[in-house]
Amino acid sequence: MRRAALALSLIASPLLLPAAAVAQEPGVLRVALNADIRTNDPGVNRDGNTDAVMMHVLEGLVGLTEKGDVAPLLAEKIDVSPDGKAYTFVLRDGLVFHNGQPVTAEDVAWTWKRYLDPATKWRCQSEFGGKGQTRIEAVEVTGPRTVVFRIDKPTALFLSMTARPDCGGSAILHKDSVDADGKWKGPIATGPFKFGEWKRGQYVELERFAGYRSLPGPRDGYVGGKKVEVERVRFLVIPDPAATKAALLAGSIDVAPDVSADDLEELKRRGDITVDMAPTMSVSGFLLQTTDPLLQDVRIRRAIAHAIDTAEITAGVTKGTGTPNASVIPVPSSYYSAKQKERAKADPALARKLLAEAGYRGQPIKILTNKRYGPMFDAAVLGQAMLQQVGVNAEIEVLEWATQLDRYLKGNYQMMSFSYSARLDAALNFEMMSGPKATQPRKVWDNPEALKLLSEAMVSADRAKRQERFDRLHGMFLADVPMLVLYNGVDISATGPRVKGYKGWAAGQPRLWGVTLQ
Amino acid sequence: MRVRANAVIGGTLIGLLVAVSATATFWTPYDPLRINLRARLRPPTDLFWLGTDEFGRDVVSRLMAGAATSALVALLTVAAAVILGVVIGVLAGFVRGWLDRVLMAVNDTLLAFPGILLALGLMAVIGPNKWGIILALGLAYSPSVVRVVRATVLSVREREYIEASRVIGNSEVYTMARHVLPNCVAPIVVLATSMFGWVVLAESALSFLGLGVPPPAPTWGNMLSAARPYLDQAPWLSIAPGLCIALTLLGINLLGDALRDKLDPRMGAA
Amino acid sequence: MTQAPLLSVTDLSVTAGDRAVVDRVSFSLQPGEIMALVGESGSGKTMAARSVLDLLPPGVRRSGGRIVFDGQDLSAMTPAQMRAMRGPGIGMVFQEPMVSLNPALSIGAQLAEGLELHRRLPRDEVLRLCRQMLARVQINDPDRCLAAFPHEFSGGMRQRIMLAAVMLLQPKLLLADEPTTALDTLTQREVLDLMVELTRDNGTAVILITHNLGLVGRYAANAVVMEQGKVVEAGPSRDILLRPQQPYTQTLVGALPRRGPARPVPADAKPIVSVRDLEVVFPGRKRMFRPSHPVHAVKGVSLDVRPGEVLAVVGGSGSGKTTLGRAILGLVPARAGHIQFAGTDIAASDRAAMRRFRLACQLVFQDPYSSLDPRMRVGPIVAEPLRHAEDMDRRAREARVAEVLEEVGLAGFADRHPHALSGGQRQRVAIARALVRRPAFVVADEPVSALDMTIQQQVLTLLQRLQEQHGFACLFISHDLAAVAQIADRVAVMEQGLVVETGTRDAIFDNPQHAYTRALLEASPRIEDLAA
Amino acid sequence: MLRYILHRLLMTVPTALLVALAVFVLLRLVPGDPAQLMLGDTATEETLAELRAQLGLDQPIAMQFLYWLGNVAVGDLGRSITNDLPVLPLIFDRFQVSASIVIVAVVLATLVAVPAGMLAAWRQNSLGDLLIVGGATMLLSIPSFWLGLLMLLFFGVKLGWLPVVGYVSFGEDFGRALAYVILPIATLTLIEIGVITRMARAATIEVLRLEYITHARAKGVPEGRVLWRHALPNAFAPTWTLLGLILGNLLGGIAVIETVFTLPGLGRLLVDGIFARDYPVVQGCLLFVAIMYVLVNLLVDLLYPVFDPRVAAE
Repeated sequence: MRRAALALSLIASPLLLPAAAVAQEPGVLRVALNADIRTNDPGVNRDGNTDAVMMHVLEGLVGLTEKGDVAPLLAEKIDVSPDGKAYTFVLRDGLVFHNGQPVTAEDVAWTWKRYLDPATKWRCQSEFGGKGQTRIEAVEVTGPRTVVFRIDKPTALFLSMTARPDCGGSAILHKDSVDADGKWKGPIATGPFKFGEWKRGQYVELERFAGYRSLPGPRDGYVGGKKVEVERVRFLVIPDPAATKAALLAGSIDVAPDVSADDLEELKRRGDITVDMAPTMSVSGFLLQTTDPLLQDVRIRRAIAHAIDTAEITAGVTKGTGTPNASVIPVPSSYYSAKQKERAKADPALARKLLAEAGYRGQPIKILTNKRYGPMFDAAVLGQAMLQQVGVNAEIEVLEWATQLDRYLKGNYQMMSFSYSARLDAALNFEMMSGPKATQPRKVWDNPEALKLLSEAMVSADRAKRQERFDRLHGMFLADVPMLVLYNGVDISATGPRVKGYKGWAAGQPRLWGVTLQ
Repeated sequence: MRVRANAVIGGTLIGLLVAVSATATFWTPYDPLRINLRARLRPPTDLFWLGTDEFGRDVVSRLMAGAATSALVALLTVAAAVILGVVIGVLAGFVRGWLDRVLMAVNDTLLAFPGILLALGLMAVIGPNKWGIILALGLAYSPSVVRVVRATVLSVREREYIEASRVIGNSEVYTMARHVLPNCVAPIVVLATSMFGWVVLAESALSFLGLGVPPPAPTWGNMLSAARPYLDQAPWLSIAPGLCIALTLLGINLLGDALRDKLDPRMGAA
Repeated sequence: MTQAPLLSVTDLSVTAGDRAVVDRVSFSLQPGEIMALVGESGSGKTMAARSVLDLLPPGVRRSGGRIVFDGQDLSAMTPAQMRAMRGPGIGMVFQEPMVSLNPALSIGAQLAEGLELHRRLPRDEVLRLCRQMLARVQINDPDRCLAAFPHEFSGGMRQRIMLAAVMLLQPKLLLADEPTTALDTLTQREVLDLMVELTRDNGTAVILITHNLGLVGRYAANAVVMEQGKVVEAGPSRDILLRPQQPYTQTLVGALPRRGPARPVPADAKPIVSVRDLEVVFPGRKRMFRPSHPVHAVKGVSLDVRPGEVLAVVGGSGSGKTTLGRAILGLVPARAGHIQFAGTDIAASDRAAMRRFRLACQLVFQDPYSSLDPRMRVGPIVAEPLRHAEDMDRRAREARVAEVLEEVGLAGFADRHPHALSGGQRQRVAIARALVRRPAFVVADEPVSALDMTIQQQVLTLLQRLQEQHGFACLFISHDLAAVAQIADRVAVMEQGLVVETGTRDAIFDNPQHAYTRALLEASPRIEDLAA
Repeated sequence: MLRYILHRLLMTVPTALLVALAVFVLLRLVPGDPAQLMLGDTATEETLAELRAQLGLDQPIAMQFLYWLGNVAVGDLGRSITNDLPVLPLIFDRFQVSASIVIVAVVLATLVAVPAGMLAAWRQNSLGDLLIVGGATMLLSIPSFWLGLLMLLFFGVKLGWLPVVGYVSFGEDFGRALAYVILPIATLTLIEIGVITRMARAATIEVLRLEYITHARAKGVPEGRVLWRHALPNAFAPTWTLLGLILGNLLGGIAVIETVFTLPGLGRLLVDGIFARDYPVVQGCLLFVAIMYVLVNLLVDLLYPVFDPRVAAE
């Protein structure tokens, strides 16, 4: 009690002492990471944090731009054959690996041979091995800086696939990254940082790569100018968001790449913390199980769509930072057209009418959610309140994340607050949730007509034709309501007083080039 | 003197808890689940005595409802642990032999088992609700009851009145039920009292790790864990439930002390 | 008596809370004198003695009076002066040998402590003195003893060590608070004789606090009798014991068991319980990888108990007498031997016969505090054995309980809990419980040894009266020869698991054959000796 | 003596086996698996099956158990699924962190609590006793994580005296390591002080009533020495058992404290392992914790005769 009173008086005290300098090493940029990285082997056993760190070290032939499009990175020039089955890459001149060796076409061929070998356990091996969109039939070295990739059938997605951060950006590696037996040693790549000391469970350090040859121009996604202004970057593993915030306020870290919207106000108020917001390409909303005895009636699903006020829920969950969006195509995407902005109106009266028509008699509807991801939980709580207001007997069931994921993959739910991670192409956004439920229970939208439209959009490289297909798909999506998309996430990053030039972006991952320390 | 002071302060605190819990079942100032996004994180005012939380829900109402849930969970958990512990402890202590050894081996296993995993596993089987927590914590705490009961049984069975019961010609089962069990009541009551406190604490710790009674139903533990991000911004959110837990525990501990002193007068005022 | 007294206590009052436990007590003591402070529990004798050392338990304090020791007023002393007085000035020996030595410290450390504190002698001198003193109190191997811990010694040995520790400092006054109550008769004798020798050698005066009038007669020149905090009579021990003036003292002396005329017992009556070659072995604690050490408690005992007689089994602690009683009732498994009840053999395998036997037998325990279920009321406790009396209906049972309670003088106590009763009352409840089924055979295991003198007499008389009234046979187990003399028809003497002598009471007491019997009789103090 | 230790150690085998089996079954009962978690919303049926096969999760559970048990028998606890590290070194690594904090905290708490408890017992029912018991009861009643949070807020954020997150091992940089563990140790110490003080007080009260204390006083032993030399060894014996229990329980991981202070300890390894369904890590941790628990209690029992010679180790 005594203790609490003490704390109360302290917290209420207007006098906030400035954080003392706790072991601030000059030239070291300290960045929070909510979990340790898994490996430093590109695209093998990875997660979001692994990608976040490794994309500072790795570079592939192509990379993602700020808007999620594909652009050359190590390649200077890319030629596609008219039948869409041969891609010719020409490497930029003067590129060197972290060990000082020049980057050659042979290295590209060696790297890709390793990736395509199932023994490497490269996560994207199946994408290029025939099970996915396409199959790479050959990687041919045609000159010291020229490589030709031959694929079995044309696809609009080949380049974006190779740029995927979760594939390690299909980064080009030096042979010495593995030992004589082919066992992984550590990344010798071409990125602006070298992989430094890794204390498992504590921190990962990256060191500035002096020999890095940056592309010209300003910062642009994972391509563009990458000028490193600090000697070292240390990613500190801090699993707890509250602790991360505390660390930032105390000056124990410089960058918190992903802070909660809840803290926005407080951080802004302080003055010494810089907050940056960037819309991301993740897609959040409620999944509605169309095979559920109750929800298979489209009128009930539409009633739910009309009962929930997308704008208000977005404002509530993202604390005013997010943009409401009912389309599976995220707002930052170049395919986000005017048509995609359409959404069901919040109309409680209409919702009640639809419910009555469907003969709804107060059967409970369970919304699954979890506490690991605060926004999912918040959306569920708010959604429940809105549904209850139109007379839907909505209940919340909070599951542990692994359990909820299991239910998602098995399609075992009525309603679920869920979030899809960013996809690299608008077609993939539709692909992630559409498919036959009989064989793929995790799929949300099982509409044969939509699937046909989608497969056309997957192959075609014609932008206008694709846009038209996407717009038609969105219309059907709104009519079917297999999912109620609410908003795209916002990446809120906060930086301490020493940091200048940090900027978040649609991928939601930190970029520590172009960042200076004072 | 001290016994009385302990009993009075402890009794008052626990009485308050019971009264608040009872009141909360039919009345709270506001609906504890009612969301009002326009009134998020309001500091304490005369409208909301302890302010509002991140969804604009009234903290006083949630604390009251939470008291009811916390008390219920703790009570049922203690009941579960005691019932389980008494059955096994009496069996082990009275029958002895290989059954005792097997039961104690299982008991030691449970003792070495983290409550978290138990909670997770049981919630997976039973469903993520308070029954899962109750069963998990009940199972996690029963080994200590088993130990106390077994030790008491072993000591009581050496008393002469147990022998007297045999001399009279009473059967072992009757002797156990009539003479051994009733004499284990006092230590069990003392243990159960402190266990009530542990359970409140354990439930809040589980909530803190994301495994407690699932929200939105309020418990002090999950309110406290939900309040963590606002520790600085809305301190009342974490101080109020933390204080409630601390005061309840204080009450329980004082009451437990008073009870212990009463049952074992050597500890109390001479 | 012109010499100045060593200790004079004037108008000493001690209160616990607002209750006076010692009320204006005065007595004095000459150097070298042995004085007995006599009284029953609650008489305030211990508190009076402890006031001298200012070692009252928390909550109890001295509220008045003067204590002058060796010319100094103790009540005016500072705590430091008082501490300097304790040990070399006044020493104290305690009742319970099991808890009066610190279990965590070696004997050597505890012996040396007082010398180091008060005499500041060099280490080897301290050791020499300790060794010498241990030898003096007849400890066999003083060097080993110094390194040993208290738990390695028996009660008698510990009391000797205790005595050694206190006498090392050669105090002028020794307070001995019931120093031998917890010991058996023979050991008690040895320890007290040793104490008297030691104090005589050093010229130490002794206050012997005791409830045992026998000891007073044997060891103390003067006695002070206390009752409820007050001195009721003081004077030479002989006068007090033989010619008590005050009613209370008279009651106290009158409460001493006395041998009455022998009852005629038909020598050829068929025994109701007959024990042949009974052996009891306790397995000892089993340990993995190690052989256990079995304890042979009863080694081939044969006994007959005839209907309506009281057979006393006497012996020191560890003689196996209690185990014998338990084994006869089947509470302890016998390894070998037979028990016959009313002519039929009771084998543990024959459960029906065993049960019939059980229902006809009863046991009265030594400790009235642990033999009654604390959670039950007196009525149900006494009624419980009737559960198995199938021929009685509810009313008959109630009537029987009331009748038995009346018999033991506890009519109207049926609704009390045991903790609301005194020790004597509890023992009456235990007797009522044993007799409610009108058993043919009762084993009474030290039924009075935990009680105060006057209570002892009451309970003993009650038992005697009931036995005569109902005519049950009784196996009376006791170490107290005086009680045995009062109640027994025949006596069996046990030593180390064997019955060494059996005979009629008068034969055993007047003409003991076995050396052990003689030693027992010799060690047991009797007032009659004083008169002789 | 050696036989006794051997016997006790052998006795741990069934317990350890039971723990292992229970953990194995329980873990597999919980829905969700590491493959799903690693792939998340990008999982497809094919990638899931592939990953499961890679992780050996496609085998029947009984086979998985036997296989794991076989490896454990030769001292191989497997590799973590999440970060592909061998489990045993990982556990030892994390255990060092937990152990250093727990042991220091328990020792500190004992150093404060035992004298405080004895003092309270010595002057039972005095004002000092009241204050000590009241303080201990209050400490006992404060949830550890709440106390931790308040400390973090106060010393870390408001005053900025101490770093709020991270960990440096003592071998690396003693001074900095100290700065990181002060708050968690202080939190844990405060909490444990409550428990130990009360235990020490109760035990001392018991002891002070016994006659050997009066005997010591009757020999003229000063009060300080009575407490220190005569009461402490006896009063410490039950406290020592309690310490063993506390230590045994805490070494199993102070998950909550480690979460608040973001320490890479064993408790967090276990909790993270559970959430990530990192089977080898969870199984390894629990086995380790169970064995640790038994070992600590064995050690406590072996040292018990130091305080109470009556209980000679047999």
